[in-house]
Amino acid sequence: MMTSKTLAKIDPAVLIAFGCIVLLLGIGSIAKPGFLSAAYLVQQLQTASFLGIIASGVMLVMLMGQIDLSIPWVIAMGGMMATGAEGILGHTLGQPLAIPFGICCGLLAGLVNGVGVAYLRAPSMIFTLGMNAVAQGLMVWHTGGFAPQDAATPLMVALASGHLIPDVPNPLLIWIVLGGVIVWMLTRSRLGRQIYAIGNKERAVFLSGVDSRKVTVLVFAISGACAAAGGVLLSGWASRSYQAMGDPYLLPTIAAIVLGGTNVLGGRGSYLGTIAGVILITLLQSILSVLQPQDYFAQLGVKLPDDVFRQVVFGLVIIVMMMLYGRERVIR
Amino acid sequence: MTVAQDPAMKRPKRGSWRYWFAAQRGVLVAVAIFAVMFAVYGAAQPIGMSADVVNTAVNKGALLALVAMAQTLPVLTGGLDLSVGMTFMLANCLASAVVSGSPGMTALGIVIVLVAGLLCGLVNGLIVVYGRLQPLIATLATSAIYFGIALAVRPTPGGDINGAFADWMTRSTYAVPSSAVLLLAAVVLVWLPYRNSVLGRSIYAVGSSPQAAYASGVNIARAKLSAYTLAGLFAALGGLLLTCITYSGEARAALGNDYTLNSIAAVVIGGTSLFGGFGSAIGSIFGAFVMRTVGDLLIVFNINPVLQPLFVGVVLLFAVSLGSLRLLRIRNKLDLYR
Amino acid sequence: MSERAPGPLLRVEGVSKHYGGVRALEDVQFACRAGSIHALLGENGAGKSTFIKILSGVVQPDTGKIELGGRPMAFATPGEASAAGVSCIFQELSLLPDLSVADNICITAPPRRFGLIDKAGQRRLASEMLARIGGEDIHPDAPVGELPLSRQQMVEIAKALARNPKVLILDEATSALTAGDVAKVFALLKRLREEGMAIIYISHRMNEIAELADDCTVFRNGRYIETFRAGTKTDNEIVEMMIGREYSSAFPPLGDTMRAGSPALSVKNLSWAGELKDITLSVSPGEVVGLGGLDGQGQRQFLLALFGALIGVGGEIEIAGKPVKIGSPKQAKSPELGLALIPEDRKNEGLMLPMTVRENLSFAALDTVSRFGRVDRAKENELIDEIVRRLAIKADGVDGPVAALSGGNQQKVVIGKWLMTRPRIVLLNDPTRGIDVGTKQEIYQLLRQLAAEGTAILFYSTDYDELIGCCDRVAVFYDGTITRMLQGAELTEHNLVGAALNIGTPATEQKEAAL
Amino acid sequence: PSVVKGPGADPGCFTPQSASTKFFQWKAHKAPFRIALVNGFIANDWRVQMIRVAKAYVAQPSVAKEIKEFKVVSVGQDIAAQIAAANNFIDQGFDAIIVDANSSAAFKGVVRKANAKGVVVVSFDNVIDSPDQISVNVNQEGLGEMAAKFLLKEAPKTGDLTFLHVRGPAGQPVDIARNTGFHKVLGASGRKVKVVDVIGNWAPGDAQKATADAIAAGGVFQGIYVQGGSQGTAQAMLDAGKFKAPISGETENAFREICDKAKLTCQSGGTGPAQSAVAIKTAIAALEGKVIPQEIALPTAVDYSPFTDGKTVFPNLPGSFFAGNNFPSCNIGFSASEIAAQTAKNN
Ligand SMILES: Nc1ncnc2c1ncn2[C@@H]1O[C@H](COP(=O)(O)OP(=O)(O)OP(=O)(O)O)[C@@H](O)[C@H]1O
Ligand SMILES: Nc1ncnc2c1ncn2[C@@H]1O[C@H](COP(=O)(O)OP(=O)(O)OP(=O)(O)O)[C@@H](O)[C@H]1O
Ligand SMILES: [Mg+2]
Ligand SMILES: [Mg+2]
Repeated sequence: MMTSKTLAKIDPAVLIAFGCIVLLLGIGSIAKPGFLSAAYLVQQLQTASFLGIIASGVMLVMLMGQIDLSIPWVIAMGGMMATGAEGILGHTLGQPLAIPFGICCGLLAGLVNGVGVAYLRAPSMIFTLGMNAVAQGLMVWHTGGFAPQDAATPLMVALASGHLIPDVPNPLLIWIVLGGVIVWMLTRSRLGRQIYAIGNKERAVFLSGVDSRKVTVLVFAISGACAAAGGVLLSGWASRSYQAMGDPYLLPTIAAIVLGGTNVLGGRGSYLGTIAGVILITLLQSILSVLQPQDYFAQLGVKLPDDVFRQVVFGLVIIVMMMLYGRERVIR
Repeated sequence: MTVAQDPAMKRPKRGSWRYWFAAQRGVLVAVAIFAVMFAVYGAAQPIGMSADVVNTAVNKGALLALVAMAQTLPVLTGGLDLSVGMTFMLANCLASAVVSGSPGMTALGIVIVLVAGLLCGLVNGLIVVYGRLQPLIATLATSAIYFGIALAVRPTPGGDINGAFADWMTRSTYAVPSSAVLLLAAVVLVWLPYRNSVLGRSIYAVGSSPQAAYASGVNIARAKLSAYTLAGLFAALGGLLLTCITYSGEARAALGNDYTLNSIAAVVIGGTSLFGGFGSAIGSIFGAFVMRTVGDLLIVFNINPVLQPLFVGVVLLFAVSLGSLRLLRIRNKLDLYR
Repeated sequence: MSERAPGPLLRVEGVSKHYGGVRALEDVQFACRAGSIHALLGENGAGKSTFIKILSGVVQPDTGKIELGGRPMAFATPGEASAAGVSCIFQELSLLPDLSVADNICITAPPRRFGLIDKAGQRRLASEMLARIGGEDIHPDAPVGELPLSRQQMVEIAKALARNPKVLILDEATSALTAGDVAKVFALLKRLREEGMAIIYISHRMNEIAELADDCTVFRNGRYIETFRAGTKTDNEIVEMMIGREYSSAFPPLGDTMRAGSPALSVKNLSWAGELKDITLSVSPGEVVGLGGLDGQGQRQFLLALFGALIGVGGEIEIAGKPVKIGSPKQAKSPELGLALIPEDRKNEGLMLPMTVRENLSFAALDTVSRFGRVDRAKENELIDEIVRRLAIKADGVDGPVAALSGGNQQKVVIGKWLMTRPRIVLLNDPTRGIDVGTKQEIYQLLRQLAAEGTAILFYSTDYDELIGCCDRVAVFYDGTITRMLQGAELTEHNLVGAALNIGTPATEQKEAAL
Repeated sequence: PSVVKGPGADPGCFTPQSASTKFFQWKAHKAPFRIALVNGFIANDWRVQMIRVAKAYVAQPSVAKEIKEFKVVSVGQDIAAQIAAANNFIDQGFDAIIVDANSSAAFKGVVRKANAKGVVVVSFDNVIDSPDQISVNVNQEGLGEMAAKFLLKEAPKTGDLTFLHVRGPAGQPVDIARNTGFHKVLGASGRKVKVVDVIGNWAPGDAQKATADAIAAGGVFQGIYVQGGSQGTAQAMLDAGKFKAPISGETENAFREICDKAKLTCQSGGTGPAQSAVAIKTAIAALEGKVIPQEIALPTAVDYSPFTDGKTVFPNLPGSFFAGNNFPSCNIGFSASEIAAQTAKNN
């Protein structure tokens, strides 16, 4: 049972998840020597932090038993608005306010999601899907209509690929800080209790005189802001923002959170698990891309597109890992 | 003891319309939205509602409709199937390889495709039921696998299908599109019998309350297995129709995911509850047509290309929010927190 | 009383069941004859539900054997059990809210045509079953989820009967029923007994046992204590056998009612959506006012209206003399108003079952135990300890899931959660449903205590005895309004039933009674 | 259309793909024409720019007078929707349909229907593989060969080589064609070259991630061929800071800027989104009854670092801007600023 005691006694599922990480690294290092190099691990942690920051918000949403499918284009929105801020706010404001502006746009999108889910009582799974389409529409309009500037500001670049502490990429620092805040929020704060409670029985929450709808809106807003922040960092990393930059993040985000032991129906899950899930997914994707699996099969005379093996192995590994620790109780 | 001798027995009640409407409200709303949209489309269409226009629209809509029907079943059990899109695509790739040649071979090919679909669904079901994984992650994983297989079957777009069969599936006779007939058949021959069988009802039971269903002696495993397997079949039907429309097969991840996500939207617009236990595949069909008609509106209202995605998004959000009108009737706030 | 059946129809021996560390049942034996009603008695957590869950195949015993009609049985699933003729009415209802009444009643073996469900036949069968148990008012096409709890329980009974069982088990099946329904059900049970059915009956209501049972078996802490013929022991003896300690009369003495000063809560012409019709009522501090009447006459809606859960409530509400508008539970629990509502359905409205006892207890009072959104653990702990002590909540530590508590203790948690907000007006919605005598008594005492401390209490119950036992006044509801106010000497079962059925009370005295 | 003898009209612009390419002639429709551009997915920078150019081109006076109605519709990823849209335009009696296909194989039916009604079908970018319509081809295989030649030229002359190939979405004909061309040349070179494939999906982010991983995992490459999202790959190589290999990439403005800034040896080749203009020009020519080759080979614009400001790289324009919008032979030339400016007011 994942509740406020999460950190006190770590759930075995999370431990197994971390075990899987070690296992993956082991396999990787056997297959390819360069694998356990510090360079590679740091590299993985850096890319993991982008996913981690995005997943942080979505995880809160899933704890409430909701889901946020709007992240792909909210990510893009965050990035493109931050880089385009100059064009929109003018040079004097645009330069310094680029990052806050980008994040605020995401926050706004999240806010609309929240209102739709909490006050219009629309199912989050589809309302956020609609929001995703709207965000996409806005971004296409933005690029198509205004030939916007898409270069990241120096600050964004620094945040995304600089090193405040030697050898520790800044995104990782940001993720650590954000993670710390969220862990505190989930375990020590009133909001955290209310999030878990809503995920368990919103009806009881309402009758306990807690305005669950405000909490819902707030959490969706946080999710939007996290996604946008991820977008800002991503465009800082590529030193550019671009259309569809968020598309590769939807499914990995959900997979990471669920692999981390968060219950899709809400009410149960720990941030520690999400961290594990994020690292798992990142490693898995990277290993599958680096380890050229097709070569092995080619030796066996099976000549097929590389992606065949990447996809199949990806799917199988997820199933196996979930079998190890992600099983639900039998109904009795 | 037989009930017949019971003194307290009175003559049985008739089914009352009130409850029928309550049960069908989701479907009816979807039908209404669709009717309005399609009327607008027809009116704005320069050449009016010619048989060709209708046929084109139905062919397009039928694909998503079938995938949405597939999505409906797992959703009714309180689950979700993120692999319907990829199953749909796998069937498409497979069909482009095996559904050709003599009528006999073609028929055999069709059977192969449908069986493949059933298998995909069955695998999902087995993982969910006996692997006891949350459907969302289980099907997320299998969708990756099915895409991989589809890619293996069809590394590059192409392939072919029995032309006569394909034409016959996509033509419209006496202004009745064959694809519409296919949908009707899927409903009358598969959905309705299933829904009115003990097995079909048991998926509603499971979705409504797993514990209660178990305590009532409902076979939960069989219910879920049947739901996911049948979903595979519907998705494969869709893939088959797609092959008839495109005369080819293609494995493109974006396409599969597009269909998966849209199918969920269609199911919801069709009035099925994502918590399970309430809804119908028929609603999903209209939900799908609503989704697709939005695209048609783009064409008839000459909308600025860079504004088109925004238009689609806004209409979708609007359609979703329509459901909130029911809030106006609510007097007891507890009804909000089911 | 029919002595036809020679040997026992159902015999159980040496059955044990453990849940992890928890011992649910330890080497219990049991036997019941065809054509008899066998009462199973015990505290909350005594093992009754577990026992019948074993009989009906929901859980499998660790050890022990079950014989039905002399043949050994082992039920892997409820399906098998009901096929073998054992069907059960579960305490936690086993109904499917989204399905129609008819679907529920015929869930496993509906009448068929061409292999498909025969809707008409099913509807007919359902109506017959409902008619037999006196639930004609229930429409077979209605979704079960929309029925009030009492109707649902009737459906549950019909559902069990539809399987023509040899052995019928009722686990607290009447806990939510109204006096009227109970009478009908009892008549039916007696008829079934005559027809030779073996009936196992679990209830916490002594009077029901006395009326129905031929034999009684008592469990305590998962152990078999004793089986005896009904009527050979007094209630107190039985209760002591159950709780294993000295036991005195059920209801604590009433406090000195009707304190001076302005009423804590007064309602004028309150009405809502045609279901509540100008209700006028006032409660003084320290007074316990019961809400009586048949089930579903608007009592629940009345409490919800006071708690701000209903939209479009008309009329005036005054709290401590000040007129107020109560827009939401959040507002209702605010210190200015100081209301608390103990809801009827603890599993869905009272608790977050998977969360810990701690989190549930402090949830309503989080604002008071947290500063700047941070939960003050120290403060929280001391408040929780106080409550746990005061309510004697039995749980190993407050950091286990509340789901692991017995229903009785779960109920205490719900009450404790609201006491932590230090309410001045407490609204209770049938709080003792499915609670054993021991726990009930503790709750009565608590109510009197609160009253003594000056809390105003509105107390809705489906159990007339407890209305009579611990209320100063009882407002009887009929068709959404208060038709009579009973107090003092006129507060008798006879009057309650009379008023509930709204017979023989001239309109004049209603009004002044209400004021 | 009737198959006729070559040579076709304006061979400078409408260059036959090969000697064996057949020629088409439609009976002239009467101007002005109704033309529809049926696009699939729009939400990426290349497509957005492609559509801008199309509108810009149609807005040019000389072209405008030829055209009564020009409709653009983007239907998203769904292939059936694109087919439906095309059919719809045919039913509405448009004279020509221009398609950037979601799926190259899927339009057999559409083409058949169009030809039955004498409607001209022109496909470009992701072309329709059907011999009964006009394909405006970028020589994708040629691009792959070009990349291989460049990398071989720039790589060390001796010893074994390892190249990194950042590929496009799996199963896309363009990706496969380029890959074939790439390996054809490498195979013929006689050098021992190991090629590491990673998937970059033609998107900067994916390309960057894939490249970063490949390098971080100990990969050392003497040359990199990135099909799209080139700036991402270049960025990743610079961030890693292990080596500076020559890169052959697409024509993204950002890529060229990075190459100059970091003094990389770069080849930047491809065919800009302006090919939509060529497609329109082709359609018009066909509608006028001119003789047109069935497969038209577009010239591929290639530039090498260092790039020249304002001509081959445009610091004041978005990095997502695709250079190489000039087809002099078709006297189609869009100065980058034209495109930006034009669309700003147009949309
Ligand atoms: N799901 C469970 N998990 C663990 N232990 C359980 C579970 N259900 C019951 N128990 C154990 O079995 C004991 C008896 O439970 P049971 O429900 O039979 O009590 P009961 O006699 O039905 O009480 P009540 O009169 O309130 O219904 C409990 O004290 C508990 O320790
Ligand atoms: N999930 C669980 N884990 C551990 N123990 C449990 C669990 N569920 C129930 N119990 C045990 O079951 C006992 C109560 O069983 P049950 O849930 O039937 O309630 P109950 O005793 O029947 O009370 P009531 O009649 O009020 O529902 C409790 O003492 C509790 O220890
Ligand atoms: Mg019990
Ligand atoms: Mg119980």
